[in-house]
Amino acid sequence: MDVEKIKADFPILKRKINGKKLVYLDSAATSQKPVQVISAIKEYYENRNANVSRSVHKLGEEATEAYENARKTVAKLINANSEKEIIFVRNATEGINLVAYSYFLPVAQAGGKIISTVMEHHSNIVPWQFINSMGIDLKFVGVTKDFGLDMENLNKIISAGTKLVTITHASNVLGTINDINQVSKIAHDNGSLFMVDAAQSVPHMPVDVQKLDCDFLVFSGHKMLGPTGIGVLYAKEEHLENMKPFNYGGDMIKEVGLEKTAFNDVPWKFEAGTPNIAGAIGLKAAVDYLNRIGFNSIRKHETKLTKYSLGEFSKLDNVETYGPSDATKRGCVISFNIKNVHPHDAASLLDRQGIAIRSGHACAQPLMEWLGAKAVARASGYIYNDKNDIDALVGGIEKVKRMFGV
Amino acid sequence: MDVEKIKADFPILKRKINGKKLVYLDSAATSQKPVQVISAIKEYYENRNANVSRSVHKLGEEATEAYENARKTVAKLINANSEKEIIFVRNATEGINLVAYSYFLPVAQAGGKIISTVMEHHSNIVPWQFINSMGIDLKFVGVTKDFGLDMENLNKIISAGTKLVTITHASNVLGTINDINQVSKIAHDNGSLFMVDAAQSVPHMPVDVQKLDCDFLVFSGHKMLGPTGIGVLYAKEEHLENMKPFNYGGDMIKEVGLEKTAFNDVPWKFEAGTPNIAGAIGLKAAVDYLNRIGFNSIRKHETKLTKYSLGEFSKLDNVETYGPSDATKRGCVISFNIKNVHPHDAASLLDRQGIAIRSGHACAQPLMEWLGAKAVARASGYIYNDKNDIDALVGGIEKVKRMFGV
Amino acid sequence: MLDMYAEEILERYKDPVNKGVIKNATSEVHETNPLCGDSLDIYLKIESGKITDAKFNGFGCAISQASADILLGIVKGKGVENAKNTTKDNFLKTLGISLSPARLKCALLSWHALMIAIGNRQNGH
Amino acid sequence: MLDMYAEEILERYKDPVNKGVIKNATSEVHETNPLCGDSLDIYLKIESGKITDAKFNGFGCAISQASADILLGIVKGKGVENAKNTTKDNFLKTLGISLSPARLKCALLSWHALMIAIGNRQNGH
Ligand SMILES: Cc1ncc(COP(=O)(O)O)c(C=O)c1O
Ligand SMILES: Cc1ncc(COP(=O)(O)O)c(C=O)c1O
Repeated sequence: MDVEKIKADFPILKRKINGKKLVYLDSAATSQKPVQVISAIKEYYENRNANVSRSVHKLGEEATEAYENARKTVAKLINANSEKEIIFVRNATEGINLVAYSYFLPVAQAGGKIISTVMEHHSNIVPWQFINSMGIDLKFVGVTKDFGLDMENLNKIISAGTKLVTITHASNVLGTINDINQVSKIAHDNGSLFMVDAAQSVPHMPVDVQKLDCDFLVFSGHKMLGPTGIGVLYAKEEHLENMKPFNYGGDMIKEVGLEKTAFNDVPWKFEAGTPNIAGAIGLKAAVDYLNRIGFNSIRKHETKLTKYSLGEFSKLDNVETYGPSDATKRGCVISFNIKNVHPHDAASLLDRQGIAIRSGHACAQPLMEWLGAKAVARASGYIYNDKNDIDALVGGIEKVKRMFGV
Repeated sequence: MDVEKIKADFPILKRKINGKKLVYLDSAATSQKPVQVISAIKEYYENRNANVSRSVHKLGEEATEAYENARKTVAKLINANSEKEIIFVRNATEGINLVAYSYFLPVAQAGGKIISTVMEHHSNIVPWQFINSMGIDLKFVGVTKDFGLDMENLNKIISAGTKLVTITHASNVLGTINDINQVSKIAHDNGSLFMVDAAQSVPHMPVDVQKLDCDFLVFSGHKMLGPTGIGVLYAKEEHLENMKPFNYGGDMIKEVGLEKTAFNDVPWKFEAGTPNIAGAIGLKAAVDYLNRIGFNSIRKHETKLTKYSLGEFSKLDNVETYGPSDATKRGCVISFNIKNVHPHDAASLLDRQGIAIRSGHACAQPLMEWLGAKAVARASGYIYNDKNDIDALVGGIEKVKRMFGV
Repeated sequence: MLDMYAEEILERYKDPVNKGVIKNATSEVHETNPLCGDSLDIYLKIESGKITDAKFNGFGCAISQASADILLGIVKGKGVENAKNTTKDNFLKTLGISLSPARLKCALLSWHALMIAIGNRQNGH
Repeated sequence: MLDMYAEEILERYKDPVNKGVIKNATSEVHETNPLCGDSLDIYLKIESGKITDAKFNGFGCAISQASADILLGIVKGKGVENAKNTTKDNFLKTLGISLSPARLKCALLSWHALMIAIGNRQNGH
């Protein structure tokens, strides 16, 4: 993997921030976009833009083909059984809500249990609190001292009435990569469905829904070089067939009468109204780009970068990091705190040196509470980051420490 | 308004379709995009791309500012009281569903009545059938012989228990521009809320939510030069304050605990997860472009074009058109049928001449039934269309007629 | 490959030979095309395992009407088991029209209905 | 305009003079910043319409802590009605730090809390 060559594909990395060259270490929030993705969107609007599904004219046919090709590319990426199992949504969050509304809301009054974890992003907590308010129990699996899921706890909480176990594949705060297969087995052994929040895994490693043996899986295009406004819900076809629609309107119907309406086949049954066509096409270009590098290479590169980062961080006094110490068990997400320095101040001061990191609760307040941290600073790497970026970050942190006299 | 100059801004109009120069007359389905919009998206990804709302680094601040500026531009466009009244959604369809889920689903079991019309796009019918299945009555106002809403019928149907009257501002099949103020008055006089589907009006004429006196209004970016994947729900602030959230997750919260969550202020309460940032920025560029031309000029141009089209169509034997005959009372949408020629055949044969029109039920099957037409062919114009395009269409129709011996 | 609007297709559309209703049909199937709301009825009379009569009725474009007319011409007189061998690919080859993906649905509407009518449902979708 | 991290601000952050808890406070307000989950408590002792003591406590960045410290220094000893005149703009002018929109929220957290504490709620948000 030639990071120099990759960097050259990302126009934004040439930008200067506060007079310094941009060092972008906030890819867990959103990734940057290569020229190949930006051009694919541009090319679509310049040459093929039309509404999909309903036209017989050439532009319409080309747009429809491009949109459905994107679906095929995504299906292949995660090894779905068929492209019918791919629903285009706005983002991972909407994917989770779709499952909540279409599968669980109609059965919520019958009771049962949904199990999430303390490690989740708010997107995999708050929708379930809503379903919980409609009658299903909601329980959270705890986190172990070494930043993994507490499997004993899961085994204790789970019961015959459990309808769903939903966990993040990779934590956006700790980096922890959870043992999906183990959780999947426990869920299915107890007759529960199993859902994976793959927002932080699909961009960074090979993900195979059949190997993971999950019923539902979601991720966002914008975190994997794709445009904003496009995400993916994968669901086993049998579930999609049985689920109620989510949004209602054009395109998701077969026949509409004033009294009675027949819904369209999956996946279109779940895509009401004009979809984000350019978004899907941009996502396809992103997946093509990542495929050309190869997800095994990406994972290897990031593991190396994580290992290097953890080593460099461990040399810093008064800087605490959160997450597993073994780089092979985690993603390239380093959350940390400098003693007596608020993460916002750290982030602001690093920004002055051109280094972009996240600060705050990282959309994971329950995990923050568990960590005993009100907030964290978070640096996250991707294919366009290298050791130089980590060196810049570490140098920047040292400067912050000097300013605050830490 | 200099249509030649405008045409030059749209790269796709230089394209050849089947060897002929593209004549795009399907803007009611989706509009084409000027270079100014395409560039705004490109510029964002190349220079300012970051996640919004949660970052203190420069890119994040710039992205947030650009996203919120787009909201301000949209608020100004429709004369909302404040930008808090603007929710970014995927498309008009999602806007209607948001109101259905967040306002009406929680009160559906209490009964009452929702009134839609026979003239609606499926997007303003099917969501209400869903709410209807939860306990609220659903009634449809009919259409008069001169293709207007049957006000007598509305007055008969409406009653004290009516919770919502929801109608299209401009019909995507007939072109009819409904008398919104009259409907608004009837709705409010009966204690009902009032919603406008403005998908076919906001792109084409000045729309002022305060003058229309509506409680909710929706439209889509892609029909007004903007990107796919972005739409707008306008709602009076007091309604937004009282409504339940729609999608749950990141960004729409203030504080998340495992047991209890405090939701964010409006409008963010309704925007869960990473929004379509580039979509909003592209929409702003589109609105800026349209504002530069001026909505009064646009309306004038389209009225002239409609008048010309109706005149030309009236000269064609065995071609029936649907919609008001007075161009000042309708949009530039001409639905028609050639005797003994199926609209698909007409559209396919026109496509061979480079002319893109829609054919089928136009997502308005109940209206088709009322018209006694199984399907229609539909040509729709916008700022980049002129008399030459209409002449090409009419010439094309004559050719189709010859082929079919009509 | 024939053009979609070849003389042959247009003639079939204007003057179909198998259009109509069979009053005492043994098998009747209604199919719709969600793209356009077009619908088609297929009527078969099956006697001792043989398709002795076949008609279609309904509203549709030249492609769907002409291909229905051609399809029924092919299977009329055939044994039901034999008719089941009219696979999608075979039929399209016989039709010999060059079709875009959207119009493919039009051309196959009658074929779907026929497969259902002769009990070949898994092939029918 | 001062830099966000001017010596003066950092000193205030490291050595605040108005940080702490007032046990017998007459007014107590808790405010949070949704951006970061930071929170701040404001304690006031109001006697005969005068703010005789004012303290803040909580977790926050240098900007929010220093500005809280400065703000309470301004209003301590003032009459409540007089304190109400400390408008947002006045306060920001006094602070004199150049702030980005995101960090503006940090700087104003204590001001929002104070306005609520002295019953100037409509100004507080
Ligand atoms: C009147 C009307 N309402 C709603 C819609 C739905 O718009 P969208 O598909 O962008 O949600 C359309 C466009 O197809 C329309 O013409
Ligand atoms: C683990 C995880 N899940 C879900 C999300 C939500 O993604 P989005 O905001 O794109 O819906 C994120 C990203 O913020 C995440 O890191």
